[in-house]
Amino acid sequence: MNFDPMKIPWSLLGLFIVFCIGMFIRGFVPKITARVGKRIGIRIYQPWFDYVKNFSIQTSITHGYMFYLGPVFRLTGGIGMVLFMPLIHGSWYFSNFAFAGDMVLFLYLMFFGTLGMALGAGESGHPYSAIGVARGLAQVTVAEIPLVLAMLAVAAQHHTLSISQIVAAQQGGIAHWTMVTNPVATATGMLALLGSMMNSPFNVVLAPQEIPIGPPTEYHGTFLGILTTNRSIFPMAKIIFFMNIFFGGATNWAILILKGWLIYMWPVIVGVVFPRFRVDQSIRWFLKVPLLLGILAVALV
Amino acid sequence: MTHIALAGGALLILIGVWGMLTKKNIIRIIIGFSLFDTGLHVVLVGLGHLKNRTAPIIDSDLPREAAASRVVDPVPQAIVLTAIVIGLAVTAVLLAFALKLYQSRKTLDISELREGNND
Amino acid sequence: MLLALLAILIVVMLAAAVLALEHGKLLIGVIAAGLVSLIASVIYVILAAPDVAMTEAAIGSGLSTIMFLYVISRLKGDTHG
Amino acid sequence: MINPILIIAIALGTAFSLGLLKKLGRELSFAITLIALAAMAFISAQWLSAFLTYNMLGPVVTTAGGRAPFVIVLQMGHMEALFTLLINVMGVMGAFYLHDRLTENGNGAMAVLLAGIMGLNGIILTGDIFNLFVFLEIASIATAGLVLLVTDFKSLTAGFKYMLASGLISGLFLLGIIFLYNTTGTLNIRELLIAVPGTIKAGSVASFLVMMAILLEMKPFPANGWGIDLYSGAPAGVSALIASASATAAYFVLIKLLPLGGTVAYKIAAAVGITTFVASNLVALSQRSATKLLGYSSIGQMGLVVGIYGLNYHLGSKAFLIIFSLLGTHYLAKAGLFWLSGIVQSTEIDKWSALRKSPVLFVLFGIFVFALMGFPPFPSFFGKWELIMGLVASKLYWWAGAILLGTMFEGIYLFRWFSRALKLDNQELAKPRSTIYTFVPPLVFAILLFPAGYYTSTYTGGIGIMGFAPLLFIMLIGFLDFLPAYIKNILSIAGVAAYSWYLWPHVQGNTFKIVFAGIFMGGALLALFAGFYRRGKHLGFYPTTLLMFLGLGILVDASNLMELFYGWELMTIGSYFLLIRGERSLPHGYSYLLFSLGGSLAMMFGFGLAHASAGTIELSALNHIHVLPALAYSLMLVGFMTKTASLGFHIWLPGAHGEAVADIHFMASAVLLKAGVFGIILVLSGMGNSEPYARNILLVLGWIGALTALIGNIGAAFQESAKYLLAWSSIGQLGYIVFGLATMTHLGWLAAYGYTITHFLYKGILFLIIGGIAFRVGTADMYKMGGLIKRMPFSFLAVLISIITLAGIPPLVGFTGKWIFYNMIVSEHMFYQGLVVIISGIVAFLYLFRLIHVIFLGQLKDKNRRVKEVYPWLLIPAYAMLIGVMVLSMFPNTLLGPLGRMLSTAFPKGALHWDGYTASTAYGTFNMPIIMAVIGSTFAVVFLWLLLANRRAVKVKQFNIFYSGEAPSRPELTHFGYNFFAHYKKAVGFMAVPLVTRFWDQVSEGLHALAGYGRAIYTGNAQSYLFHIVGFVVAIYLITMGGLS
Amino acid sequence: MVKKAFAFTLILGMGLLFYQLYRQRSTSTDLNKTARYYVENGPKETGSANVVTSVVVTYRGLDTLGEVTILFVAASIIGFFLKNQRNRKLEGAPGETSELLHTGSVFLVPLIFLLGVYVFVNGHLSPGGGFQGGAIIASGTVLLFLADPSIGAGRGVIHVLESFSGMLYVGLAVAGLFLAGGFLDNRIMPLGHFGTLLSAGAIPVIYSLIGLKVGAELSSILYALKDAKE
Repeated sequence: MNFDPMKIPWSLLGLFIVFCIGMFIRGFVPKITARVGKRIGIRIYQPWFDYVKNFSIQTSITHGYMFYLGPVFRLTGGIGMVLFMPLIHGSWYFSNFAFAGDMVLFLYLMFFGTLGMALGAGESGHPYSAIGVARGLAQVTVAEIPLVLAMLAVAAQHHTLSISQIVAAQQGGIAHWTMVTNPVATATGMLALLGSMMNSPFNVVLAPQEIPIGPPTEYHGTFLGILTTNRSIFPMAKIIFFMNIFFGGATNWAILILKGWLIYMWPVIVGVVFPRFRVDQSIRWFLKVPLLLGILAVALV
Repeated sequence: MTHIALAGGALLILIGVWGMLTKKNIIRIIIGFSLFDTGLHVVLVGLGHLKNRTAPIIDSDLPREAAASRVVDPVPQAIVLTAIVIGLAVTAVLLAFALKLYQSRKTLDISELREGNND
Repeated sequence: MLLALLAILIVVMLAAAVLALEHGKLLIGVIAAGLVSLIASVIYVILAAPDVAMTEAAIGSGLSTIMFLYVISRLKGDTHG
Repeated sequence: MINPILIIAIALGTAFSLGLLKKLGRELSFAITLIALAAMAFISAQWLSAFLTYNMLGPVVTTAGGRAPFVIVLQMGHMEALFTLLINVMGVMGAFYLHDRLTENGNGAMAVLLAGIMGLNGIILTGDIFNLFVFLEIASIATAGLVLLVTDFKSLTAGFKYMLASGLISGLFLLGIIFLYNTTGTLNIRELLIAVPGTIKAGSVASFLVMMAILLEMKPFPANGWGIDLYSGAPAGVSALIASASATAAYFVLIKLLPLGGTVAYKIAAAVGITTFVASNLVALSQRSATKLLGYSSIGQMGLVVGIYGLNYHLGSKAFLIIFSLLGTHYLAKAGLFWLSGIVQSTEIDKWSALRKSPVLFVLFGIFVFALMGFPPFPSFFGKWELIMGLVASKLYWWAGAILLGTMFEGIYLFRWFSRALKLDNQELAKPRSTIYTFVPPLVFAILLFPAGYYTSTYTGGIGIMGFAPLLFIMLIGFLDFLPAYIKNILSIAGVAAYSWYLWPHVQGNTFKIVFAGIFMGGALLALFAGFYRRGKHLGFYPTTLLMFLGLGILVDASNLMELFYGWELMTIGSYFLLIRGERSLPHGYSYLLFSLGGSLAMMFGFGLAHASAGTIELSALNHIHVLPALAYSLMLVGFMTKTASLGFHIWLPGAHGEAVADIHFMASAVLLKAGVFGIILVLSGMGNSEPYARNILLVLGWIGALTALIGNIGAAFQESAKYLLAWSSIGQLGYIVFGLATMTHLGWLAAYGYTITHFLYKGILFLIIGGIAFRVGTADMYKMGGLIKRMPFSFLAVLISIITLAGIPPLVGFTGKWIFYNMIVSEHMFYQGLVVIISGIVAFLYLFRLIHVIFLGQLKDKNRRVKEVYPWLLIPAYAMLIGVMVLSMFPNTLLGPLGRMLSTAFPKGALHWDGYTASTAYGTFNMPIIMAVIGSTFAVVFLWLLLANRRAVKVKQFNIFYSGEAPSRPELTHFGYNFFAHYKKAVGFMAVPLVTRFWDQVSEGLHALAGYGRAIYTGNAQSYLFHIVGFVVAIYLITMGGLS
Repeated sequence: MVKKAFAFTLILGMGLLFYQLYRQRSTSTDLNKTARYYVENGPKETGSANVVTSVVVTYRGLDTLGEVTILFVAASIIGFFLKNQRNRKLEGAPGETSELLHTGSVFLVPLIFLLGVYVFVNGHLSPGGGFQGGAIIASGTVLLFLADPSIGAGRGVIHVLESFSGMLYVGLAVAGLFLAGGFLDNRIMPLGHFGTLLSAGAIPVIYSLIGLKVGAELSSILYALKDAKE
């Protein structure tokens, strides 16, 4: 398949829809957790207000090019992930640029944004942000291991690395989903997902941010706007990825939203139940259960 | 006769070696060496000896024509002549060493005549 | 006859050799070693080697012993053992 | 033709007349002595040249006008001419060196020297066994006399022990001679050799005694304590004479007389010789005294040639070539080393660093040590090669193994000595004193080693003129070392360019060779260009660098195994000198050399098996070896893996590379390591994967590669020094390559090739720039840097792009490699190794991030406020490589296309399918230009938007942020960049435990303990030595003759 | 004790070796071919009645030359290595020597020297020769020492004698190359009448030179050892 200029507008449309869904979920999920905690919580459309506010604030200081590049890298990574992801199965319009890359591209693009964020935080010159970055990197790299194993298992199972083809292979009912045909890989993948979704017990990474310094304070205004944009896109890209790989993908937007939301809730629920790990604890945890599961997954192929 | 000479020479050699291996005093060791040497010479001459024959010197008693059947082997004798002188030279040098060693360490004990450690 | 003489000489020579090594005094040892050479030179005569005998007598028992004696005379009293 | 007997007459006449010349002064006597020795040498030389010119039989010179077997005869033949020439040349040189000692001691000493040399000549020339005995006695008594040129307690004891021992030995010899005469009726050696087999039944004790005596003259283990004490107790010049002239003569006796003992004698000689070689070298390990080391080494070397003579029937026509090359090297190098030991004036090996104060002498030292170890272009290289080839071809594996083991031991102590002399501090030490007399002989011998090497090579074949001609150029550069660096740099670049020009037609049309030639020669040019940043003279840098690149060039150019090995060894020498230049690189350079040596030896054995299997040393011999194939391939792989620093052999790398400066680091990591890859590719191409053993080897190799990648990357994450970080990273990257190759699939090889090239590019950038930064900042410790982005923007950009590439993040070319790996892993179901490789890829991300963050971002250090951008000389080559990275990123098919076509001949299955710019396998696809376009345009849009939105933002000065409480006293503890991944270490640090280092440490300790036991027999007591001699004779007698028969 | 036991074992091993060596020796009652050649042709070719002398001086003359060299080397070594002491020391203190010994030596020493000369000059006719004669001369020197311990003047003579005889010996040997059949050939001079003093070609000359040289060398060794005081 070759490049067709008409892909561009359609991809951008898909990207926008994903962004909207992300914004929605980012409002909706805090609301739910707040209600569970007998609080009222934010309004569902609160993220939109924040968004507009951020972009309308003029930033008056800059620390240099890398300070710019951080958010740019970050957002590019997020957008890139969506742009190379087939969103709706069977739809030419929303298959984006999936033909140009496969699962491997996706796995490595995840690092693009991570790197950018880390660099941007570094440029701010703030030592605590560096600590946060170090922790985050350490944890993400370990969480990646079971994820990779799960991906390998799935790829071997379906004899392809192409996400579109994996989705295609799962069509025809829930019995064909990877979740059913390869439950071990799915379990592994879902455990790995916990590590990258910044929810408890794996969110000590955010601790330096909670002490209100680090990137979110250094970055404000437009910079923060870009970062929040990404916070709506990046997790969604991951969620859709998981959906495509394990849960049969989506044949229309409604299913996408439903499945996406359900997957999103998984780390949230876990986060409500479990206390936070220290980084070395979480590294060890990932090297135990998920890793063994992952090895089991590839062994079963 | 050869047997006895050879046996005697061999025993002398062994006695000499015994001396070289067990004596502590380096002069004794050199004596052992010279006994060893003498034993060798006895063996050499003994080996060249043939029963009932005489020295290989032509004179009135021993005409040239008959010599081949009446004299002992001259070669070992010639060799021993050389060997004796060589032995003397070696002994002399050994003695000079011994003297020098004694003068530098005031002892003749071979086990003490070595460098402090072996490095 | 000659055989017996040879045997006796050899026994004496060996005895002198043992003496040369084992006698407590170094001087006696050296002289005994000279004796060994001297007896050896007699043996050479018996073995029809007059050239060797002369050499052994002059060098082995003569000069060699003198050299030993010269050296021993430089060892201040360390002439035992 | 001059009657050879005049050699003896001249020596004696002169020696006797010296007594009369006393009145004329010692200098004149000395001159006369020298003239006499030179005349003797001339006689030998003209005989030798006659033999080499005309194919004639040497004359038998009778004395006393009598008939041949009944009078003493002298034989002058090829061998005799050569050996007497060696001895007489040594006589001239040795006497010259001993000038001071000889004139001090008077004419008597000169007469002794003359008589000694005469004795050695006589030993060689005489054709009569008793006459040989007489000459032996002359030589040994003269030796004892020469030892006394310096009268101290050491030389006294040494001489005394020697006299006693040689008295005992010659007694046994005489006994053997007379009984041989008794049974055969002749003393003529030729007649004896004819008579012995007929008249003496097997197991003649007489010939046994003769044989024992000549073996004992060679100082066999363990009956050689007297020999070692002699070497270390004698004055240096005399030890040189003993090691070169006496040992050579004694060896000739062995050649002449060993046949008397029949076949059993050869067996005994082989066993005794090789045992001596291994044991002496083992015992020498724990020695700290230079002269003792040389003594052990001499004895070991002679043991080796004795052993070879014992085995010569198995070596065929090459036997004497081997013997001569090894003996000749020993002769030149050992004499040279002993001479140097006299100049250094200290037996302590650590004091030899004083030699560095006289660079020329130090160079000589290096030449001698490397010659001794059998490195090219010295004769022993060819000798050792032919030896191992011959032994292995005759299936004498254990012998070959023992010899290699002994060589390894020898290497350990010689190189330790050399490395320490090269690196240890010499401030306190006095400059070694050398006069014209002590300087000329070692210089002459060192120079002689080179033509000797060339000459030897003409007999072995294999190495063409291009193996030597460039060496002349390198020597020229060496002579010009006093010039400023930039001139030498220009010359060197010209040299490399010329060599590349020569090389191009040889590699043209062969993608495999083009890739490596490109890396090696391109790397050379880039590195040398970067070298312009240096000031001063940069002594010794250019010759060694060029040597390394020449080695690499020859490696690529090699058309046979010998050439390959030749290039490999040249490269090893050159790289060793480069790597040891670093400040604290003494232990690392040393261990590099040891691993290299071990690898070379393993490799040589492997090549031997290949040669035995194919009957040729052409490169095709590597294909389908059928003689012990598993061993052969494993050994070769081990050999090459020492250079790729694969797991188990990696411990030398971090230190060696981490201590090197920018351009050297670049050469060592980006270029040099690829030599190992080159070798592994050759071996694996030959091995294939069809045989069961091959699959096992590949499985192991794959795991080694994968684990190397993991350990390397984890190690990198925990380094504080940027250079060490990069060094560890190289280990990891090479692990990928090895893993890729071990899969033996199209994709695996494609990835490996891709990595080989891209690693060269992006690592090259990193090495140059990080090295340049370290140079500017004055430290390589990352936590001492920070915030350099403003000071060094160009460096930052280059580093950023290269780490993105290295991490495999799309859209740069690194991703291509990762993508191929994934496809291969899935399609080959190599999940477990694959997992390890992938994990290491992720870990790589950690250290890369740390690298860029801690150096460039964060807070600028106060002392770096005025630091300048890295030298343009470093930036320019880096950016040249950066362009390469970008081109390959955008159009990976320009690289992968040709590689794929090349690989398709070997691995037709599973090739990458190209459709325009879309590459696909059975599993996945990627289209780099589209990825690049999508990501690039997104990036651009977001970036421009941000710039636009913040066009009025004010720049904040770097110091305008509060200083985050970094305590100045021990800043590294509080600096965020210190121990960056501490938590990671807590969790997975067990993988960074230096188990391998511990393993090798224990090996070394064990060896030293063993050496200690071995050394215990050398008590220094003359009587024990006599015991050893008698015990040796009796033991071998009982073993071989079995008592009564 | 362990050492002695060990040494004894080794000696036993050597004894075994010797025993086997003896058993393997030739028991022929005839001369072997080399000896036969010397005995049959020696007198004819060299003109020497003493076959041992013909072997020592001519057939195996190179051995003898070597042997003289060894002695020379030994003398040189002992000379230069014990010399330092002698130089430091004043010439030996005049010892107490009895008048009898002194007078006796004056009378005896020339006689002893004469005996030595006789022995080596007649080496080709009767037992004895250069070595024996030389040794006798050396013992004369010893007597000289005994008589006058402080004697030093003779040393120069000894060295000159040693050098000259050595050079002449080598010269005669080389002359054989040009004038006769080879190195050390005694036929550079006429063989003369068998059994007389002036016969056997150069043998008496060579033996005399050997005698002188050996005598000189032995004397100088003794001299050096005697004087090697502290």
